[in-house]
Amino acid sequence: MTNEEIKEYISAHAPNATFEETGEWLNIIIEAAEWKALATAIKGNPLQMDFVFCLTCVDWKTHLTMVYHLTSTKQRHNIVIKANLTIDQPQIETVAGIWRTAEFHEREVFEMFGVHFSNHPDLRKLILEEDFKGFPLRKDFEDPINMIKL
Amino acid sequence: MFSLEGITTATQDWLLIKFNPTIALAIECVIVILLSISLFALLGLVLVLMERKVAARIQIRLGPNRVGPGGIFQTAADTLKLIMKEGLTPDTADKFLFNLAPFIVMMVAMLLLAPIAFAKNFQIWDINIGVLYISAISSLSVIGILMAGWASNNKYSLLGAMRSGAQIVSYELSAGFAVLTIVVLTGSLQISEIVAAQQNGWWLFKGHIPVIIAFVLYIIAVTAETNRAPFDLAEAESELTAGFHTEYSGMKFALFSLAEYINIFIVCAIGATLFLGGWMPLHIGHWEGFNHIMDYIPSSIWFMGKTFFLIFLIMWFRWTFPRLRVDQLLNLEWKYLLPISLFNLLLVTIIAIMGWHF
Amino acid sequence: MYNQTEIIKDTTELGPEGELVVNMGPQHPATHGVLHLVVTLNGETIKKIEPHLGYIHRSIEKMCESLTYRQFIYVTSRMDYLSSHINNTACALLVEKGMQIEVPERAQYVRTILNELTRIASHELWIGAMAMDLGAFTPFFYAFREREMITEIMEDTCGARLTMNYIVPGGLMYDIHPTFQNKVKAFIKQFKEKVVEYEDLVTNNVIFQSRTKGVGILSAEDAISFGCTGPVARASGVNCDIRKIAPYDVYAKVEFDEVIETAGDSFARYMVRIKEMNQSIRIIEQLIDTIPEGDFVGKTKNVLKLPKGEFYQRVETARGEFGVYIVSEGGTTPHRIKFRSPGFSNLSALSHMAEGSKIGDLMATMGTLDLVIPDIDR
Amino acid sequence: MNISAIIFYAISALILGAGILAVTSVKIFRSAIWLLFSLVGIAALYFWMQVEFIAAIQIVVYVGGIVVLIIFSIFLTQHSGKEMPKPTKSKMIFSALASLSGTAFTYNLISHYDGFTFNSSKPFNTSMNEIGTQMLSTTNYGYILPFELVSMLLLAAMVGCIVIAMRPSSNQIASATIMLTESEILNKKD
Repeated sequence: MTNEEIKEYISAHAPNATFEETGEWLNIIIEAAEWKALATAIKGNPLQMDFVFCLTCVDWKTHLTMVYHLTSTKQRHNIVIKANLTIDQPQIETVAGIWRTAEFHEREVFEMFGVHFSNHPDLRKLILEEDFKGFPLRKDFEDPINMIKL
Repeated sequence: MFSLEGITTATQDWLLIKFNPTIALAIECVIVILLSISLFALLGLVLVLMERKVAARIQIRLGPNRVGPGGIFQTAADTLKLIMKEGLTPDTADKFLFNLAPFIVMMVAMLLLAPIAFAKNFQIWDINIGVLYISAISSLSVIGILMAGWASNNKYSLLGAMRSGAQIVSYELSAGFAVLTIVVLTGSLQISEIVAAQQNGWWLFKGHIPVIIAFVLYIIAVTAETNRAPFDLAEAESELTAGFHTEYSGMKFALFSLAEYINIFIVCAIGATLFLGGWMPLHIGHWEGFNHIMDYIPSSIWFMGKTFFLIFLIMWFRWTFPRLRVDQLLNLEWKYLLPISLFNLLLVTIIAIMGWHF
Repeated sequence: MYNQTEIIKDTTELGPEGELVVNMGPQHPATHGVLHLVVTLNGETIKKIEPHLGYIHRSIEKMCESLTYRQFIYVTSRMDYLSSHINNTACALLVEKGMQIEVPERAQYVRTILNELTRIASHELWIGAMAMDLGAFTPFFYAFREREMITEIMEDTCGARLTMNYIVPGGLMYDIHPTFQNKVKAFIKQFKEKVVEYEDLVTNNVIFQSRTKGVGILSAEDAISFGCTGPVARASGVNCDIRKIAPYDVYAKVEFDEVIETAGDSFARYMVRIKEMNQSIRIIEQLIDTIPEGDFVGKTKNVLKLPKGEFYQRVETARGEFGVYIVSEGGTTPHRIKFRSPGFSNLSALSHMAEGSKIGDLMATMGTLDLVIPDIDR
Repeated sequence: MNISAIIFYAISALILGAGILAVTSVKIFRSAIWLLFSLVGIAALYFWMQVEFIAAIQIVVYVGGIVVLIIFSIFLTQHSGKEMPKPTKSKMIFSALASLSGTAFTYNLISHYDGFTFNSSKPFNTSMNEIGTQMLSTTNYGYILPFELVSMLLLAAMVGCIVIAMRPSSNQIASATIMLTESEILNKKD
């Protein structure tokens, strides 16, 4: 499937999506609210995006961006989906029910960036202690005791 | 010729001359106790070293080689370390039972030493129910393990104890049946008579196929009964860290591992007595010259040689096989070994009645 | 749900339905590191497994944000330390892709050979550790005998035995040792002889087979859904070898088969790794005599600056797909860096695979997942 | 008082002491262990009387079998280390009465045989052959009928066990094992 066809299909399911083709793979920037519906749509035919090989978040100081790298194990096309979130109340729908690997990755993003995944089955800290304060991978995180500045 | 029998009778005569019979008996008891304790200590050291050396050979390495020539004092040094170590007792443990358990296991192992014939006419107690005594007393050792597992108040220990209980209780059956085949052939439970019956050939050769089956069953069953790999589920270190002795340290731990090795020695000694003729030398038919040469080797050496051969066999198993799973372990006993041993016992009974053995 | 601190205290009492809650780890012989699994048991049967991570989390991603593009490669050796060379390759490839640096062919050949040697070394260690999990100690020493030859080759080549750090953006740090080719050939010869021993000792062992066959089954759909990669996914019949999908270095030039098994159980995962070692030998054999002469490092600037944008590089480590994702703002350090580690995704499938099986099966399943804890915790 | 009598009193003290501890202990697992010691003491008494076969059977059946079963059932049902509630007054009174009447009954039985004088003139015949023949003989004083009846009973119990334990758990296997061991040993002896 070519990028044009993918674009067409995604536009049909997420009208507000914008595209970016400068990088290696097709980047799709969507609204956070559209994500769950789009995820369900691209998982099935004809795109068959059944494999999330990377799920992470980027802190831009003004806003957060969720980044999903998806591929299809059957058709071998890769796409990158991005959704911008506000820094004060980052919230996005979980996709743990669609790709089960998202459950652990979302938990990691939750504790490292403070993104709240609504309807996540088990949204708890995975790596840090329960009572840890702050979100370590955010740019404004400071830990005067354990962090060494270069 | 040098003989242990002469020493014992001489000692007894001397004691009876010097003291009245009761005191002489008491002194004999003390001597026997001291001797068996020192035998224990020695066996522990030797067997642990042997295990490490055998393991090393199998695993293409050298094993202990720093303390003493060829590392022979390594286990002594280890024992010294264990004695110096603090014997921790967990806070929430049942302290009385926790501290009692290693001694129970140890005492059971000691009691088992009584009817073993170490050499010609050299036996602590030639009890007339010999092998029954052994199977009765050895069923006690599970109590010590259950006690240790429960009193530690640790879940790994408890799981280990449960496994060990199910395992020992199951495999006692096969071991018992294997022993019974020889009892049926000999017509006696007494160790000295069983050995005497092998004057003209070991049961392993005389009793042909059914005894060979029984021997294989016996080796498998006692490997399981002594909690050795591949049946070491009670202390499966990759699953239960150390099973029933997870919480033990220092000398209390050492007692458990010492008891394990003593138990191996005892089951192998019994195996050697039942199937390989105990202290009887190897005799072949009418080769008078050969038999005569064999007779020159002291009986204690024959006994020890056979026992250590079986011990080596069991060690070889440990360093070759992966561990079984708990349900596979019970399946093996209940679905395979037990029916085979029942059938085998019937076969032996027929052979014994018809006199088909040599 | 249980609170983490509560769980550690609560080791004496039974759960609400009479089930045992056992803390497997952080110190446990079978977790091979500081992995903490909270296992809920019903007798011997596993009801639930909950991993607790972070005991050696060093926040490498945060550290990398203040390291330059030359420096950050060395940190990645400390993640999956058994595939350190492959991790380094991934980072170098990403920088080379971003800055369009030409890599000399000689460097590419050597990288590929070393990648495959690393893979074999990792699988060798895995065989030993896995057999140990199942209670057999001896294969460990047999496996380490061959692994030792590889680590010696590595030591000659780059001075280190575990964390290689041999790769710089643009090629290699030094040229290969003069004895490199001979030693690798000697290793291939020895390995081909000795792999028969593993087959005798482990593969054909009845107890080993009964412990692993039909244990910890992972279907192809689940493998994809859980994001499993590497031998774990290939044992379930998923084509996911990055060396085939998106070839890097000289993988496109060599002939090798992607090893696929379909059973999806622990034994299949074991067989995949054994066969993969043979494929790695095949790759090395094709390359070792044809290493081209020339430079070992391409022309690069002293200060590397990645252009503004996002870059992603996937490689196939011994454990599966390793990904580096860099968001650059054009400076000397990355704005955000993300390492997609194979172990993290593979671990997430553990609970699904082991539920309903016995404790002994958990060891077989966990052993064949080949978890390296620093790789999971990063 | 000769050494034999001293040993007898020592063993009796062990049996009684362990027995009292078994009923007074507040920890159920400890009770089982004290019971075990008491039973081992009885086996020791048999050894003292030189009836080794009975002693060995005592250990196999009671110590190796019954107590292990009891311990297993404690493992499977009780919470670790919990203390049992103190028994009520009425319970204590009834148990005291029961043990008193038991003592009186036993005393009554023993007192028929010229008080408590120990008569060693009648030695036991404890050879294995004798026991085996007696057990399986059909003539006077032969025990073939009760022996076979007991075997049937044990077989029925075992079948019952297996039927109940359609999903076999280890303790039921254990109980079946023990029963089987006993019956087989008795059957095959001699």
